[in-house]
Amino acid sequence: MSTATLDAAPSDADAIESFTVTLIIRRFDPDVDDEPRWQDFDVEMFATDRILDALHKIKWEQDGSLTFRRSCAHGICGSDAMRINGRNRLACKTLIKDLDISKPIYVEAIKGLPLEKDLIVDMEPFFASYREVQPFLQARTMPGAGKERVQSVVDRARFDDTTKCILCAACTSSCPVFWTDGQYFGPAAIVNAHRFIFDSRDDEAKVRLDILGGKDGVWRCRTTFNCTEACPRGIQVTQAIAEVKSALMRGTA
Amino acid sequence: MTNPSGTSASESTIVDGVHYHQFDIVIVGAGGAGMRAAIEAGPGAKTAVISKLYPTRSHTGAAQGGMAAALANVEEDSWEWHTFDTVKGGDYLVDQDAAEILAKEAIDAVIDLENMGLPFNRTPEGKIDQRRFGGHTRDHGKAPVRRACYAADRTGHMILQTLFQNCVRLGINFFNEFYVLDVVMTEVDGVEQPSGVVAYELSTGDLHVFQSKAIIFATGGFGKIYKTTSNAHTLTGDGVGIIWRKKLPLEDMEFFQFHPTGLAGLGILLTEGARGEGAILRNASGERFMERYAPTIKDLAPRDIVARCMVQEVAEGRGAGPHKDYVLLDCTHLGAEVLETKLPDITEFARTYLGVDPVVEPVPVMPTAHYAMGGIPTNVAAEVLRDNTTVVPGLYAAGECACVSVHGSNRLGTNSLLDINVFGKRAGRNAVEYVQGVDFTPLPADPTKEIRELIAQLRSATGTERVSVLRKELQDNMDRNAQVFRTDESLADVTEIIHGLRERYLGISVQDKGKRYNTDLLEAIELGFLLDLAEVVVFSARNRRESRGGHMRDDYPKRDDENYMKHTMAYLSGDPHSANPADHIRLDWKPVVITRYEPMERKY
Amino acid sequence: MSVKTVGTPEQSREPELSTTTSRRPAGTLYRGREGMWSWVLHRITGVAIFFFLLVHVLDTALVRVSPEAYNAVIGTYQTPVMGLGEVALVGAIVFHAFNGIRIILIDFWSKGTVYQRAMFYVVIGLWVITMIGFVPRHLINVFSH
Amino acid sequence: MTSTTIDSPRTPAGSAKRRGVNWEKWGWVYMRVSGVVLLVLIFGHLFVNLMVGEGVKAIDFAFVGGKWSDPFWKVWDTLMLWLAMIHGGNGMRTIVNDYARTPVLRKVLKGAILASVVVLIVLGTLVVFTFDPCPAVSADQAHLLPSFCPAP
Ligand SMILES: Cc1cc2nc3c(=O)[nH]c(=O)nc-3n(C[C@H](O)[C@H](O)[C@H](O)COP(=O)(O)OP(=O)(O)OC[C@H]3O[C@@H](n4cnc5c(N)ncnc54)[C@H](O)[C@@H]3O)c2cc1C
Ligand code: HEM
Ligand code: SF4
Ligand code: F3S
Ligand code: FES
Repeated sequence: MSTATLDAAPSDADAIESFTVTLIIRRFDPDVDDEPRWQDFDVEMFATDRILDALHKIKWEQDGSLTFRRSCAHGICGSDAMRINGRNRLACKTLIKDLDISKPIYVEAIKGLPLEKDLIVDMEPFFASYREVQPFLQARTMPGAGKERVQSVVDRARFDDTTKCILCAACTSSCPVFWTDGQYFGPAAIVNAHRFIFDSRDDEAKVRLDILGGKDGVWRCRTTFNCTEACPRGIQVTQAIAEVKSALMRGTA
Repeated sequence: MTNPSGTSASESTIVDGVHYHQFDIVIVGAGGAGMRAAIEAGPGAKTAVISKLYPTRSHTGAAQGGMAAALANVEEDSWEWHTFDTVKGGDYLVDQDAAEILAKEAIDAVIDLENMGLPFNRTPEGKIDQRRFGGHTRDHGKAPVRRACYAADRTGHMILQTLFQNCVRLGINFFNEFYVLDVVMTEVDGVEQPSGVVAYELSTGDLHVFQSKAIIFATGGFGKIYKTTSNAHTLTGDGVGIIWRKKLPLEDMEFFQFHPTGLAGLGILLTEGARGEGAILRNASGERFMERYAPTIKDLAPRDIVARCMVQEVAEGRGAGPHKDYVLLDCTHLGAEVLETKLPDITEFARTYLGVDPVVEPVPVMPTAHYAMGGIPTNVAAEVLRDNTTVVPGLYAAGECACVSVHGSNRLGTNSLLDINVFGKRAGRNAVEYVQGVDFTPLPADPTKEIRELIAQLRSATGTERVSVLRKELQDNMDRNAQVFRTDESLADVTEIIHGLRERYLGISVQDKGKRYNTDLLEAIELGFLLDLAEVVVFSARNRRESRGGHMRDDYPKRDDENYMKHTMAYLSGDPHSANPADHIRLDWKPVVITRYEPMERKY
Repeated sequence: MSVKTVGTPEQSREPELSTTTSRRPAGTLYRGREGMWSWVLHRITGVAIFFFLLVHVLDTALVRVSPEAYNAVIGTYQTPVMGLGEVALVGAIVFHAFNGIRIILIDFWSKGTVYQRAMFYVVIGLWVITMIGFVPRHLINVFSH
Repeated sequence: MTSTTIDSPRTPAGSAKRRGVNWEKWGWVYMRVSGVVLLVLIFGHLFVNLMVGEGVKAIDFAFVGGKWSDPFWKVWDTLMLWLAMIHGGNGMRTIVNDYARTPVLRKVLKGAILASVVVLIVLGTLVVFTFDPCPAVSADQAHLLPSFCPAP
């Protein structure tokens, strides 16, 4: 009675087929390597396993020095954005069954941010851009003490999409413009500015628009849509950028 | 790079390779509780927030369903009812003075968040919308009430983001990817007093000492003692473990909550908000079995009850699936519209991880280890207790790592997001007040000695045991023996296993010998905390020979108020490696604070 | 603007070009979709047209030198090799022009971002049609004497 | 009052608030407006020059002279010249901004683009407007001129 726990995925556990999957991981340890190198690993996986499970298996069973970030394991903390088979994704949201395992799976760090070790990059430049767009509510008036601000359902829906961002950087590090010199604010910062520019409770849209209207702001976006395709939260990133551009053109949100 | 994410630089000195910093207040943990405290503390005192994760990676972001507050925006409600529900939900082991504070200050806590910018869902009049949640009722149990304020099914995400945004606004000093491994105690007039913390910087492997007047622990839970859990890989109970090793007590550790609706086999959570919106649990034959167990509020009964009923259904052969080992959460009648707008994330989880579309099919679910009711005992001012009444001056705890106790033996859904906001705020505010009147406690001669030795020993160890193997054995056995149902026998089994694992732990080695980003090393340290805490959980559970809330003893199925209407207090009292836990864990009791509601039988 | 750092050397500056040749130890080629590839083409064609335009203005300016000089240069445009070059040039201009309209629609039409992928295939379709109209006719002109 | 009456943010990134014309924005708008007009102009140009009659084979001094004796084509070609050079020049500037690594290289390349655009616009405009379809040429070249030129 006390053991009614599940040991495997619910469907036919005994009959589940496992596969040998080859992962080719781009490793880099700055203390040892001059430049990154690719290393192969074979792991036994189930179709419903995630790439994160594969990385864990490698770390836990083969090579403890393999280094990557992770926490929640279900796509809400934004720790494990990486380039898997040439595309930015979250390792914990990429299932083996959705990849072609007849070929090796290439896993490497996201690009455009300084590589620190294996799959870990320095996120600081990314968060610096985020901080620069003033990602916090700025309202000039206060509601009465102990009262909420009123916001209509429609006004609330206006910026719903961009509130989903988990700051994983999959978008920014997939953007060819960001790769060029790392100076572009990048889609994630714009998404987080959008979240406030279009919030009816906020009064400082103008300030953020001024920031994003500058040299390294939205005008650098070349609508390549890599960000939108990469976003694990399904945010319509390019659409949000377009809305910021059009707000800038009209001079108001 | 001493201040990787902060906005104002902080100075530090380096002595013998160890960095020394000085802050009035140090907050350990940047989840909801930690950042809520920081928002309170930052403007009033020189504050640092130290977190092993980037703040937005904290597991508060995983919370889905909502945050309770009797706003009465959509129907009549009052904080008294909320207090009662909390007390009853916790099977009367709740300290009622604390529960009253929780329910009363809930309203301000929600308004605070809204004012800070949190995008709550709105009613047609533009007010904060509210939904139903398990165990929250009108008029002392008459019918479910809409009390949970929510933002779709990503309330925790929005809370975490909003708090972080406001920390950015305030220019809070963050030390991200710094693992706090120890709290430094200095003896002042014969009493141990905290004087700082020791942290390990992940990116460099350097040690840092943060000298401070006040320390707030907000390190979250320790669900990783279990295998099937809704908790993140990083929820290894470091904070609770540190306090334990300092020979300070832990309270009510036997009470762990199992959330009814984890994705079967995976443990990923599907919010109770789904049932709040009308989803129904069914067994293999399609029967709405909760009608049998809790006729009044059915699927919206508190979690301990629902989880138990589910396990019982499965045990009695009414489980669904090829192995009859799960039940089904049926959302199909809610319609695509409700699922996509109010429950979009969980809809996606089911699709992504099980390949099941909740719009057309019921989703396989089973209980998953979810929330630690127990933890570091504090009073309502969030001050850490040394025994049943004495506070440790300057030491605070809030959030899931703390035990106030507002959750008693079973937390109500949405009360934890509330807890972190109410008591996070209290911790921050009280710490500011405290530091204004005191000087820094001097650091001892070599504050990093123990940690340096621990790390050096792990790095050079040549044992053959692997961290991952031990951890897996621990988690499997905890699931098997100390989950929803426990017996003396199962707990005795797992006690022995844990002892064995603790011995083998001495023979582990880590493969990564480097200094930079050595997550291998940290996983080893985290396992040490998990083993310590699992032992306390099991030992406390074995000692409570009754069933109450989240603690269900098959061999003692009844609640026993006569003998056990009291909190467990566990103390580390001897050599932690002695084979019999009784030789190094001392258990004591602490009375429950009862103000208005006399314990009654818990019926829904 | 404060603390933005420039990336490390190993990050690809122009990944679609620099990483195609070797898969190791450089990173893999980013597998962007229609949006990315249309941009790569748009950029390449834009540059190509610009350089052609520089030359084209200069050669046309020869009309101010003398009819003979102009005709001599323009004559080279009529050789078969240059004829093929003109096909490439027109191909580039036509793609750049149609894709330019696609970009403009993405920017200004509220549904633009939703249909960007479909519009890319429309661009390709229109490009093919235009080239079918142009190439045979032009090559006949070039190769007939 | 709740704790949310916290002080206003660190200095509102005032530095980003440069008054005056926002060149990035107008550059962006210009690319789109000129693009649409250029589509018409260039397709017209290509059609007349490459598709009508014998196409590229028909182009010679006389053909050009014939076109530019008509003010309509003068305006057409001049407009095309200006719009395309500025469009292309601005596009090239974007690309240089993206890829040029050092500030010096950036300056040099952008200077070169600006110079070539200015020179070619001036040159091209002068050519179109000072063009004489019937220049004085030696008799043996007279057949190169448009047919409407008076015989020398
Ligand atoms: C899936 C899920 C859904 C939930 N849904 C709800 C809900 O709908 N309503 C509700 O009320 N509650 C819910 N809960 C419970 C609630 O979310 C958590 O209890 C609460 O968020 C805990 O917050 P916290 O701030 O205490 O800890 P966390 O958010 O877990 O933060 C812990 C912090 O401590 C840091 N830390 C840990 N160890 C160290 C160390 N050694 N050194 C430095 N830093 C360290 C971490 O980096 C992190 O920043 C849910 C929980 C889960 C798992
Ligand atoms: C035929 C009609 C044309 C149209 C509709 C058009 C449209 C556009 C548009 C909309 C852009 C902006 C792209 C962006 O912001 O992402 C652009 C960029 C560019 N165009 Fe054109 N254009 C045309 C002709 C030309 C010509 C004649 C030239 C060369 C002189 C040219 C060279 C460029 C260059 C170099 C870029 C920059 C590309 C980049 O930044 O990636 N274009 N064009
Ligand atoms: S917009 Fe999407 S991809 Fe970008 S950081 Fe946010 S969640 Fe990640
Ligand atoms: S990938 Fe980059 S170019 Fe624009 S559409 Fe996205 S920001
Ligand atoms: S581990 Fe949290 S997003 Fe993947």
